[in-house]
Amino acid sequence: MDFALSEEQQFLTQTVNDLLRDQCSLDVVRNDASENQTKNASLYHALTELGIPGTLISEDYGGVGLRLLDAALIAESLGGSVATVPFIGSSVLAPVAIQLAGSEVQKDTWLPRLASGEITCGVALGDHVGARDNTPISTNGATVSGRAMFALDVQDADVFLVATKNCELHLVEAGEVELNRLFTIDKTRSVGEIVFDSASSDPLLSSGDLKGTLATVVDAGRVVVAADTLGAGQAMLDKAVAYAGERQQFNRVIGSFQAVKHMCAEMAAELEPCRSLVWYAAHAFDAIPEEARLTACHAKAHLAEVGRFVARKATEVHGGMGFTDLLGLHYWFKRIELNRQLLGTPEFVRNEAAKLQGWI
Amino acid sequence: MDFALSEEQQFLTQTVNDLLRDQCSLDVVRNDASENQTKNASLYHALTELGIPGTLISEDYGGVGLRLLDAALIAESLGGSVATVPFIGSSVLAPVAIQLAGSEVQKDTWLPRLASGEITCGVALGDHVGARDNTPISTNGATVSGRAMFALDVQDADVFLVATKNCELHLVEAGEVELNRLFTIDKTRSVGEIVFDSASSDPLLSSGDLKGTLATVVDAGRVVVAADTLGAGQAMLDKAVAYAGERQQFNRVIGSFQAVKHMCAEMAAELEPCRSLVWYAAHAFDAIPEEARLTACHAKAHLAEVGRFVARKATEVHGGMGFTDLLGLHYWFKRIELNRQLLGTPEFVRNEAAKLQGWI
Amino acid sequence: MDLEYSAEYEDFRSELRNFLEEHKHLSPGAVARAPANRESKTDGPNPAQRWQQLLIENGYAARTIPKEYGGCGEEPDSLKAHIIAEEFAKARVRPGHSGDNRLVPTVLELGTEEQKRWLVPPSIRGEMSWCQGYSEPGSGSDLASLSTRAEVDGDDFVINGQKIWTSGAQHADMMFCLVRTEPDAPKHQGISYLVFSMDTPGIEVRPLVTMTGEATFNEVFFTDARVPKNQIIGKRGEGWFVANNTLKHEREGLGDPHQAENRFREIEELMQNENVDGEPIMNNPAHRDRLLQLQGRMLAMKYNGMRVLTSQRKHEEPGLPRWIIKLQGCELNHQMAAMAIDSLGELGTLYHHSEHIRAGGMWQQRFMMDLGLIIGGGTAQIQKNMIGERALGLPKEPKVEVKPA
Amino acid sequence: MDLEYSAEYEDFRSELRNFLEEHKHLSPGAVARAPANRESKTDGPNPAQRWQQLLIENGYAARTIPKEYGGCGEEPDSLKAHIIAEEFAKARVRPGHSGDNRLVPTVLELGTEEQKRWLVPPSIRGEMSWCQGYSEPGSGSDLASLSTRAEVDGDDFVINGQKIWTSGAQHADMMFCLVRTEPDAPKHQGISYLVFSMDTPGIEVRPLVTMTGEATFNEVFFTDARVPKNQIIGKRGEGWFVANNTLKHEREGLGDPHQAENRFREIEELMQNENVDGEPIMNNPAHRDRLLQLQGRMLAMKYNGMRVLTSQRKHEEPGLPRWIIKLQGCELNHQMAAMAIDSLGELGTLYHHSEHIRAGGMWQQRFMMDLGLIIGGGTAQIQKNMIGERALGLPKEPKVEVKPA
Repeated sequence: MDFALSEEQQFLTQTVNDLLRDQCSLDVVRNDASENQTKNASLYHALTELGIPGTLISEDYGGVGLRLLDAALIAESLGGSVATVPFIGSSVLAPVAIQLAGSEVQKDTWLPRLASGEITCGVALGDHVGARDNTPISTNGATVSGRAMFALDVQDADVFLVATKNCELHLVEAGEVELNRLFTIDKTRSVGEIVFDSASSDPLLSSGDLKGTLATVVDAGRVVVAADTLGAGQAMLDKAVAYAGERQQFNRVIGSFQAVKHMCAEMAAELEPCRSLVWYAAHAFDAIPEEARLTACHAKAHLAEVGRFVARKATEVHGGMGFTDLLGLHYWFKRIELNRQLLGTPEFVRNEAAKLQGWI
Repeated sequence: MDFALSEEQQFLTQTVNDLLRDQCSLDVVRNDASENQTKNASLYHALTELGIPGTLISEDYGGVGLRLLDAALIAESLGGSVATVPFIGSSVLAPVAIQLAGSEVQKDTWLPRLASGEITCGVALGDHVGARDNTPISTNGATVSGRAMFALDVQDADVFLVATKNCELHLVEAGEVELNRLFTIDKTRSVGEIVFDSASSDPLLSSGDLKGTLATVVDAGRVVVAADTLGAGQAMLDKAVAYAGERQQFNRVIGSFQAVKHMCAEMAAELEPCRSLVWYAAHAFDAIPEEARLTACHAKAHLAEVGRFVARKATEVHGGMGFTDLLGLHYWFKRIELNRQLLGTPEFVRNEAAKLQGWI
Repeated sequence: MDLEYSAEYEDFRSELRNFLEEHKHLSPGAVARAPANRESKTDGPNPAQRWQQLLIENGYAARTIPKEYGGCGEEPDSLKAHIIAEEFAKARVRPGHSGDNRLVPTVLELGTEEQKRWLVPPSIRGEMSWCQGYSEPGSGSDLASLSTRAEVDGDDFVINGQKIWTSGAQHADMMFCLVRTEPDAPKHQGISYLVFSMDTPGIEVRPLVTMTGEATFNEVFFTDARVPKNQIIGKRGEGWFVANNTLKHEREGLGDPHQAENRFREIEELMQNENVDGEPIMNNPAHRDRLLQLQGRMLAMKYNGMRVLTSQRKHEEPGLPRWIIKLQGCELNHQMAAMAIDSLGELGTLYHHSEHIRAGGMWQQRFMMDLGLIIGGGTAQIQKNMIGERALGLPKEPKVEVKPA
Repeated sequence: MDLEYSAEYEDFRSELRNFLEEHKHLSPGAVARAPANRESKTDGPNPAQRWQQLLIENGYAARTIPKEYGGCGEEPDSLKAHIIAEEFAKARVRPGHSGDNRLVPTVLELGTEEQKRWLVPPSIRGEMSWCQGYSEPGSGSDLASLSTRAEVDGDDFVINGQKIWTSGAQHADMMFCLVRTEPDAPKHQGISYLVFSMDTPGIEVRPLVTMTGEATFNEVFFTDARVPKNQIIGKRGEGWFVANNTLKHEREGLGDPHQAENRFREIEELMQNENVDGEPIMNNPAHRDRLLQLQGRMLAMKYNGMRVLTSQRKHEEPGLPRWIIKLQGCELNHQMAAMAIDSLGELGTLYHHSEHIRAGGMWQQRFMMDLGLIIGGGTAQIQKNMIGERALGLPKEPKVEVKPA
């Protein structure tokens, strides 16, 4: 019984954090944001050198062969630095899907290039996480048609993984689709609308347990999005505590006022158990299949709620400075707000959790 | 445009409050509670002298002929003193129903005796406000059968007003029914289960707009329950502010600590707009029929939520003393908690509000 | 309790409606009041100024400003003021103003006769626009600790320091400003209230971008900016008390209950029109219950606003119902924006040009702007202090001795 | 990350299961631990004491208490402790104890050899039960301001004053108690920690009824109660530091995550079985969404508990995950009780004998009791101070000078 990170995991986190501290300062984020750059080439290259894109890819295909908990730790670090690189789509959803559903040929074709960072993959699951303006994605043999909203990691993607309305999974090369980038509040991540018009595809999975496979892919994504929010929330809390310990008003450090101190305490009290929830959900994905789906739903939904609470309170602790662009606090705020809605809103995901438990 | 209480209304409130301060001290309430007494004879007599039971009864039938806003003000005062007397059932629901639906003979028979305080009336609307363990109430001509839960003002009631499953209204004399008192957390009010077994009735309304009439009766009750919560909540807030201004810890009056001060401020900020909501809902019942039902629902539901918040925070401000029986704070706490569930829980009532607005 | 308007007010309202019907084509755009352009001053009255003049002539702007200073000289009548606000909003016509709702009442109450004649008439005519120089980077909640200094040199004050959160500074003709003139006095007694032209040499305005991505505020830097000594309102060292007068007028504007009701209606419509998986959001009972909870809060605040209005009309101090408006009103607006965003789901995160964007990203903009309002003009924490201390009578925090900076 | 138990622990668990299977019939009732009855002391070991003795002999109670004081003398192993708690709860068998989880560790750490031999063995055997004399009517959150005095007279301390919130005082054999022995010292340095029999003349116990209607607490009055001077733990004036040791042990017990999970399951069942208008409450989507939100919180707290357990096992300071347990755990329990009450609607308000009452009114009782727990043992406000100051490192409030009372 050891509910804690291993030494290797602590080292991984430390390594990624060190790299991000060097190469993903607020100035870098700010500059990328001003240029609508969501795939910072040098940062992505540095992460690639560490093997980050191959975290979840088996060593047989050139990856590092780690588990979802490790990916969640990386996502936490990336969220903590509001890093402008692809990850959730290209390094989590796509590798999980290809390894679960792909043929040997498909694994050989795609995984080594994803692991090395040579290519990135956008991922479009819009039909399955609360469809909005989407046109349902349909297939006709090895072609795909339809319109997918809020595909992830689309900027400069070389290939797209798309889930069809009936839960098939297809890989479509970038040249086959029309990509419209979507500009959200969060300038650090890339989402887009992908238009498939009889696009030729490499069908990953078109028979067998289509629904179950897709659901597992979504589970992985939800845990990792939750981890990203955890990291961003922790960063906001840390900044709020630091600011409260420095800023003076009325001849006192504001953190000595109960109003401010208690806001910090409430943030910490809400956020700290979330860390355990994310760990557990990730570990369940890796090792306790019967609990994986429910804990993924709860991690996604609960982090969405706590994330919003922390983002708001941390901004309040900073007073007017939190509202300006000067400290850049809003990058974290907006990342948390985007995460809330990705891969199923909290309301949507809780409803799934109700179904899973047979309550409806 | 004058959204305020008239001088007469201010005088009414003052008069009732003065009487309650004299005759409904905490000791009186405590004593009544220990004896399961929910109809304090001398207090009820004194209120009768003021004409309180006849508030809503036309002067033609010996009442005072006031409006629902006046009844709401009285309920607010009664809630503020956790008064152990019948009101919502016997002096609001019953008079409203009889005046809306009764024949001249029925009005002549019942209203003067209700107005004078000679008799009181228990009211059973259980089938229409979220039926629980009820057996539906059915009729066969002038007899009533079934089991009604959570009838109001049942102790020593001389007659019962009951709504049948199909929205008929019947008056049944006490001798015709079996009454099982229900002992809730709130020892200041009387609720009970009434068993009708082919009980002879005086049918008040058995044709025409049955549903509409019943709904209007319920509206009146909801506004008045909300007003009772408002009064109880205000009393708890006042006590919390007074305690925070006296109690010392760490060489300071605790109200000078932001943690305590802000709890008081939050209570006040939540509760104060409720006063306007109750006033408006009562006035809408009296004068703006097209807004009456929706505002009654919102008054009931919103006061339930704010009431619980205030009850809890006011208890917290009192620290351990709030948790003991010594200050008797819990009488208000429990009155608010009972009110929350009466005549439709907040969730149930909001759902009605959704239907009213055509949202479902 | 009488929610009808008496004949006098019904007449007033219908006259106003007729006026608006007849003249609204002269109104310079229905959108938010565009700031007067300082460059165009020499070209005679611009359309906005002509519109303001027409409103004053008809008694719909600067109503209570005395005639000798260019206003209508009417008795204060909060009900008429309310009707004016309501009807202009309904007609979507740009309302008039009273010069500046912070500066003008302050000058009228505390300025010299000369200052009134100098400042009030052009402000009312829209020829002299204002910005407020109060907050500083080091002085937010603790405004009285401000450190921008004004030292006397000959006939002038010489100002050095920095202000922040100065909305409209890039367009304003004038600033009213708090400066420290007696650095050795206790902090509340060392402040003076100056007015001066934004063209004064030594003033630099830099836009301040906020989390919404817009530069609605500015920083203003002073380097030896010289202001004649007679441009002080009130006496030296009394600026804090002059400023409190200004703050009082500003605070009332926030958390307007009609704004909340309009916003609620927009969300209701949104939830009826937006679909998830082909179902209108309104069919989702969890979302619907949340909307209903917000409706209850919104109605309570709306009626609370009517109660405040009635008090004002009777020249009574509204007390608690007014003290809570900013805290509760801003929070309600923020919560409503959150509800709209959540109803929109992923689409609710769109913020820049897209064919899928709803209402141009307005809900996100409001969500953030409301958080700014929760913080600005007295943070929620300061509001709670005020409610606790001034409305409920709880004691202040014990004072902490000033430590040397 | 490895949630499996190693063979050693699996063996330990199955031995324990076997033990329980074999001996549970000897357990004195499955309900909460009944207080030892002071009257029955002379009649030899009662069933509870015999059960405790059996548990000690088998290593399932008083595990880490040294053998010379009557315990098992095992190394601390929080995982085994956890397994014991889990298996006893699962089997619904009354668990053993370690004398008193506040007093015994304190005596072992800070008492004299003589005191250890006097107090620990009978406490462990269940022959000496304890109550805590800390809080006073005037000293709640500010415990160190306590004013119950103990003056030296010959070989005794003579105690005068009043304690409150003394749970179990009516049944306990002994009290550990904070008294002021040096009235002129600074408040934290004038306190001593005494232990004495509740039979001491001059002690009066009065039950204290709470909002639940039950008298779970007492007031204890001291009038010239004499306690021998050698019944002090630690030195004179060091009682505050001795007491902090006790408080540390008490705090851990609150907000047990398993309790929250069990409560959650009860509500789930309730919502599936209770009907409104003939429909199970679980079919009401607004209620269901609320239940799901609580489930998310509950799971987060459950896993947080596992994290704390792991830290303890590794003899690491758990830090924030432990600091927040009381605040979040009590609040979660309170919210779950509220959810149950609201699901029950009107029926949820029943509190006394009725054929319609559900679970004997337990949910209301818990709802109120949880509020008491939110307040007691360090109010939520004090908890937030501690989290802010000790876990996050924010500065304390500036000290206010003592004014003469």
